Amino acid sequence: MSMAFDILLALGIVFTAGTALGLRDRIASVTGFVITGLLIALSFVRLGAPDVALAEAAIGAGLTGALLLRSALRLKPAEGSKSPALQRFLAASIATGLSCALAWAVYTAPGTALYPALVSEGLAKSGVDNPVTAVLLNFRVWDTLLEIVVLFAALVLVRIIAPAVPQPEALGELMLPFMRVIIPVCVFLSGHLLWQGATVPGGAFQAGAMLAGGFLVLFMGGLALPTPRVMAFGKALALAGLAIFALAALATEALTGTLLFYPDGDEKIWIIAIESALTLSIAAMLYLLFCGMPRRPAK
Amino acid sequence: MMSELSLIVLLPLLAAVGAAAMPRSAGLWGLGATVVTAALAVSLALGLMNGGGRMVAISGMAAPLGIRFVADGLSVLMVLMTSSVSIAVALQASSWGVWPNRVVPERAASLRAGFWPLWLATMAAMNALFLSGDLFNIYVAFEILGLTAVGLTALSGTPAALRASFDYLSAGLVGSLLLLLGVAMAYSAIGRVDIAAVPVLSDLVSGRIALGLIVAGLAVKAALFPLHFWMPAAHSSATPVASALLSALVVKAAIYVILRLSIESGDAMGSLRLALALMGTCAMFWGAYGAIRATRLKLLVAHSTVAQVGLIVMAIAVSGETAQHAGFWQAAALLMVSHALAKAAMFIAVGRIAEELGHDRISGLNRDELRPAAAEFAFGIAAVSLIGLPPTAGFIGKWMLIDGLIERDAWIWVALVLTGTAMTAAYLSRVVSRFLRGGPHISARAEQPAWRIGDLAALGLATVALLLGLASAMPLALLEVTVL
Amino acid sequence: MILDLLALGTLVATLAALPRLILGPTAADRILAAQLAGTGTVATLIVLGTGEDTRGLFDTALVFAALSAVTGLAFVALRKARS
Amino acid sequence: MTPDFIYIFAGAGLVGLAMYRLATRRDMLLRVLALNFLAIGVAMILQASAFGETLTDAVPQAFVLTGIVVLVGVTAALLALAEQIDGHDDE
Amino acid sequence: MSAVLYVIGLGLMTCGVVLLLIAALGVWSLPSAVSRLHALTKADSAGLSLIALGAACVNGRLDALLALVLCAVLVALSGATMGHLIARSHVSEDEPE
Repeated sequence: MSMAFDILLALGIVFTAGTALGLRDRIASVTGFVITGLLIALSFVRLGAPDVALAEAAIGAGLTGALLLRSALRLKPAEGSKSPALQRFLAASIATGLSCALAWAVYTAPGTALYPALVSEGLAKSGVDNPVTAVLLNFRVWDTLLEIVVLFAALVLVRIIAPAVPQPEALGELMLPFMRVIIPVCVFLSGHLLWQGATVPGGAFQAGAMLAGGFLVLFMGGLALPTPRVMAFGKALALAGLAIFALAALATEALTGTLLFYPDGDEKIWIIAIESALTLSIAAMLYLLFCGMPRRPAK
Repeated sequence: MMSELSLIVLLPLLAAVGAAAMPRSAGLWGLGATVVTAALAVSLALGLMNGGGRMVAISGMAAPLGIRFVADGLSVLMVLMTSSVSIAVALQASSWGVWPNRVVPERAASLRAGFWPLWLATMAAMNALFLSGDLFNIYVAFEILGLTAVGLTALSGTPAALRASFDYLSAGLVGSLLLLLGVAMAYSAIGRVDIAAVPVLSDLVSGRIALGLIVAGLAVKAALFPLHFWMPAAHSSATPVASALLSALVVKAAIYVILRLSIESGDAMGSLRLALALMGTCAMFWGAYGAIRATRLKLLVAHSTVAQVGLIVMAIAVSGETAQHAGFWQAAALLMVSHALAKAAMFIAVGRIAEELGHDRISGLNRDELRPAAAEFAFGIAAVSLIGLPPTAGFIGKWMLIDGLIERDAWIWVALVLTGTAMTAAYLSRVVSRFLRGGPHISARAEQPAWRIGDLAALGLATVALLLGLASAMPLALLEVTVL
Repeated sequence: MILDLLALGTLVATLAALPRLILGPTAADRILAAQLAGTGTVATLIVLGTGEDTRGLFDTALVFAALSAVTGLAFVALRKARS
Repeated sequence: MTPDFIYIFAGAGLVGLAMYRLATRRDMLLRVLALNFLAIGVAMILQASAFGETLTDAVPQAFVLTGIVVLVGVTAALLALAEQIDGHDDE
Repeated sequence: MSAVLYVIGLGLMTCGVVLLLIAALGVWSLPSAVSRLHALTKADSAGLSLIALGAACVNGRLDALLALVLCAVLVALSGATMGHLIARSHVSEDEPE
């Protein structure tokens, strides 16, 4: 029975993705993308990865969806030009071949599980109980540091390109009660995810995305518009998180002699401190990526 | 205490944050970090020469679960290459103003505010990538690099640059996603993704597919023919400083990883090597053809990068059994360094020439009012190094390559390399011959253009490329250093 | 067993948004389809989570529910930008 | 048959679809969408090969999480570029 | 006691799923956008509330109850708000594409 669920979900994902990429209407494509994102998040749950499902729902479907919608509303309608039949045929055959080869290769791969034993071995000394958080914030925290740099680079790039700042229109009096509920819930959930990330699914990325979602709702409701003060504050938060992370890395090396090796016994404090800084920083970065960073902020 | 390994990554990174936070003093942050990082790189190299290669487990977690810094001769040579180019580029970029309280034109101020954070982040990402001993970590570093490199392209702000940036970023994303797909395949094949797993991968069918995908992704990033379509537009529409960095350094990151994989996998990737060698050869000719036909100087130099990337990749691909033919990959490494120096010199020189002339049309280089000056001279030396004439580093690299090929009786490849060299000489002489032409068409009132800091940067780089040939024993000795 | 069936039912309800997405005809219909899919996903998560011992999936459902409005809000708030 | 098997196919299908659209469409927004689907397909393959009956490997989960965060940054940059290019076309 | 709760819970969840399916059917087949909107927002929220309530009965844990109630409230609230906003924007839009 649950097999039927998985098959239906997998078919739904591929079909929705095909629809999203095939429709001419931009809003329809983006909406299709959002729905696919939700289904994908479900599939991650089925694959036993609730941490990833959380992130995909919050970032993949939620924030990327909002970003895409912003651009879909702003860009000129798509031109109806079609590629020549031969090109389409070639592309289709190559793509099909690639898909089949991939599926075959992964399916027949021997699949030796090397990491789980290592992870559970290191978990006791990692300072947290959630293995994903342990990997992200302890065993392979160097990846995470570089990942924040990716967001930083995206931010600098968006600042250089300086796209127009979106101007939300007034949404009427019904928005206020809605925001009164949703904003506290977002903030509460963000803190909850951050705190519980040490033991069960959750962590800095999900918490940051949640907080950014709250910011976006505020923004759509006409509050938290990118005024100079908000921008300066957001920029300071965004940069501070990365700076704190990098300085913490150097501090660990000064203390223990090894880069990002937390002092013995204090792992949890270091991880929570870094995660808290990251949550705020990620939220600010995502907000700024959505609003753009005008050289001259909006009035 | 903190080691050079972490500092050469984290210092530029922190400086990038500082430069982004304080745009007015971005130049100070940038110059300071560049100089200090270069000093750290030199001290790292000296330490390596004396004490051998180093391996550091980050977070104290051993591979394969943890990530390692691997500092051997090759990676440190790449770090040195980055530092030396970045010093010259930093010199040139300091013309946008360094001191925070000095008034500069608005355009210079905005270029400065954009350039330094991007460049410092690029430097951090490149150093992280060169030192990394983990494939997934390399993927993340590539994503930083992809974004910052696009930022450097978009810096000039023209519509053409923006369009090129979009193509660059989407092509780069496809490249890194192919890389990620390869990493995913590697994981599903053998359950680990550190570089030490590469020999294991090359023994399995699914592992070879993984390596093929990784190399395909890298080929997009390195602008290897026929996946170079995004590159000439991106490199020629950027500001000169950015072009120098993109052409000289950023493509090298991908080539470095190809070289690293080739060394690690030993003799196992037969068909992949052949494909790379063929792509490299085609790139050599296609790039040269593009350069011969180019009407603008910047486009010529950009197409020349396509050709040179082809040559280097070919040198990597033909290396075969590494144990017996260490000369091949050392030749490839040397060619990478010499190309980096020469190409950076060339782009900066072209920037200076275009600045004096107001355009960069090749047909318009026979100018009446200006005498050839330092920039032209630097371009000439760089051209000599690219062609591979003695005594430049380019010559030593090509010599080692051809020597090894002759030893293996691989005459076809020798012929191809020599033809490629002849074509390089042909398209570069289109430019150099115009510089050399003195005589009556230069009017009596012609003036020597004033010295700018860019001339110094270009000349410095070109001179280093020249001297590196004389002192090529040093990089070769460094390349011998391995991690025990 | 019943839970499996129920999960299948909620998944069908989620996927039922697709015809509306394809047919449209207006943008409002499409946003509506996304809204339906969002609710369906939350429902599916709750049903899946009922069968498990932990509360984890209910938290996931909560995150979905809180963020399901962001895209729709972006649509209504930024609609004017289309010229 | 276990769920991972089904999702491997779904992931491979997503990769193929995205590649096809990247090769046949010029529209910038659609290209961004296709790139996102490509990334999701890769993530799904990675995640599916991490699946275990008793316990899902945590390391690929961390990889996918990293990939998702990286992707939103790149997407934001691509969209900003697309909007700016579109704006220039008007003038 | 818990067996009774379990059965009640399953019953509630089944009702909820049926309601959701009806909502889906309505979105599929109703003729105009406004009628679809009304069908969706009401049946949707009601269905989800029932499912959440049922799940709380089956699961029987207090902290789960909190999350589930919050979930139902959020969906109902955002459903109502979005329904209102979309309807408003649809009326002012007047451009069936």
